[in-house]
Amino acid sequence: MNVMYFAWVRERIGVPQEQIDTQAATVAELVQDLTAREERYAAAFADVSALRVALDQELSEFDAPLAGVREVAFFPPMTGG
Amino acid sequence: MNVMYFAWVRERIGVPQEQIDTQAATVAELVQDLTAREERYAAAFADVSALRVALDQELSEFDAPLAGVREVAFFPPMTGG
Amino acid sequence: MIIRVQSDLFDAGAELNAFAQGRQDVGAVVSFTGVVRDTQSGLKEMQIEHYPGMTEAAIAAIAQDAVTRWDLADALVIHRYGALKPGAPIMMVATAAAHRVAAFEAADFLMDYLKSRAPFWKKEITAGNATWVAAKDADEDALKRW
Amino acid sequence: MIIRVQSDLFDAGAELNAFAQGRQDVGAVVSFTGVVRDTQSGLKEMQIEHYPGMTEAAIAAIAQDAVTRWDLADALVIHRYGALKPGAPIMMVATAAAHRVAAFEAADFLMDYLKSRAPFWKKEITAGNATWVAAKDADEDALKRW
Repeated sequence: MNVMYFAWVRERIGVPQEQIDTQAATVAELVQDLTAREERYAAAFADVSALRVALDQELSEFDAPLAGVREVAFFPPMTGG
Repeated sequence: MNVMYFAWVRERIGVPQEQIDTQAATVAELVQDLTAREERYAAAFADVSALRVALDQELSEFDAPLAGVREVAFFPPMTGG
Repeated sequence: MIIRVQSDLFDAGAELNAFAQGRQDVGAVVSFTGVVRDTQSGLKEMQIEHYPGMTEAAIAAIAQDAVTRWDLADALVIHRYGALKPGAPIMMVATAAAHRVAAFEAADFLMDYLKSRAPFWKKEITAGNATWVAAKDADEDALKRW
Repeated sequence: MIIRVQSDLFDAGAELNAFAQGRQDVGAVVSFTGVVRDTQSGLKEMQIEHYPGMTEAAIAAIAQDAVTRWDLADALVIHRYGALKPGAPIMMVATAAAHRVAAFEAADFLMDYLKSRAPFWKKEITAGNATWVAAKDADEDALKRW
């Protein structure tokens, strides 16, 4: 699964995207999985209420299932315009 | 006193402006005075609720006094923009 | 503030650029352009009459009110009079402010007031008719928002 | 609908004219231009990051929503990314409709949604600092209006 990071999430994790092999069934489980791996993930995901997630480029929720999803993106609330 | 007419008020009265000699103390009295003079004024002022008045280029009311006023203008509600 | 009442055509894009140029204190610029709309009745032209002298004073008062109320960096109003063809620009408004809410609200306010408080009158000329455009209750009611 | 996501500078006035040109069914054109505002902290540049692919799709969905909801004749959204200097245009929105209320509301709606739902992130670079701009509660709350 391709996992992408933007803005300060990208800066804390240190890469803009990476391939992740995971058994996670939901976004929340993927966050737990990553957080358990390394401190930089734990730092990025310390407060998921400050984060947003997109599944295959559509805004989604942290309890959404990952079945069939090819691309997950994590980022802070958007500040366009 | 210079009296001006705009839009369909001007068309009914037939002139864009004229000098009027009047004893009228208020706008309403001026309207009565003009209405009594000729049918074209009566036609223009038949329904004053459909009209607006400006005194010296400021929107005003029909019960406003005319003392010191040099220019009175009658017109329908404005349709700018 | 820039206020112009003219019969000449204006270039909305060029006016917008000149208005917005070189302002580093501004984050938001809103413009409104009013265009002669071809109606189903086959409009040939729109004639706009105004009250010279009062027009400029009324627009200046409205614009100054907007600048003060929304703390605008600047405001622009251009309004044409005379005979205009369908598709031609009638008027434009522009507002510049630090933030978007002020720029939007002030432009909306300016339009509402110009519509009902600036001394312009529109007449629509079709093949068979010449009709003064009637003021709409909705336009008068819109003023109560502010 | 015209939707462009680009690093290149754009000319807001030229875009507005091209957008408004030759429409006789339209009486009202509203534009919004967002500009990099120089803050008191001495902004050196604004860096805008985005999510290629999702950005275009999200903007297209928002714009289509606006066109449908306000029966717009057309809508335009241009948004830049990359490093922008104070005074530079960041983005613009334009709406064209028969009447002014629809054009204003739709542009206001587009801005509110682009602000909080299009995947852009801003970072402000000053002499001593680099700070990600935080989303404002007021911006999220603004969406409840629609």
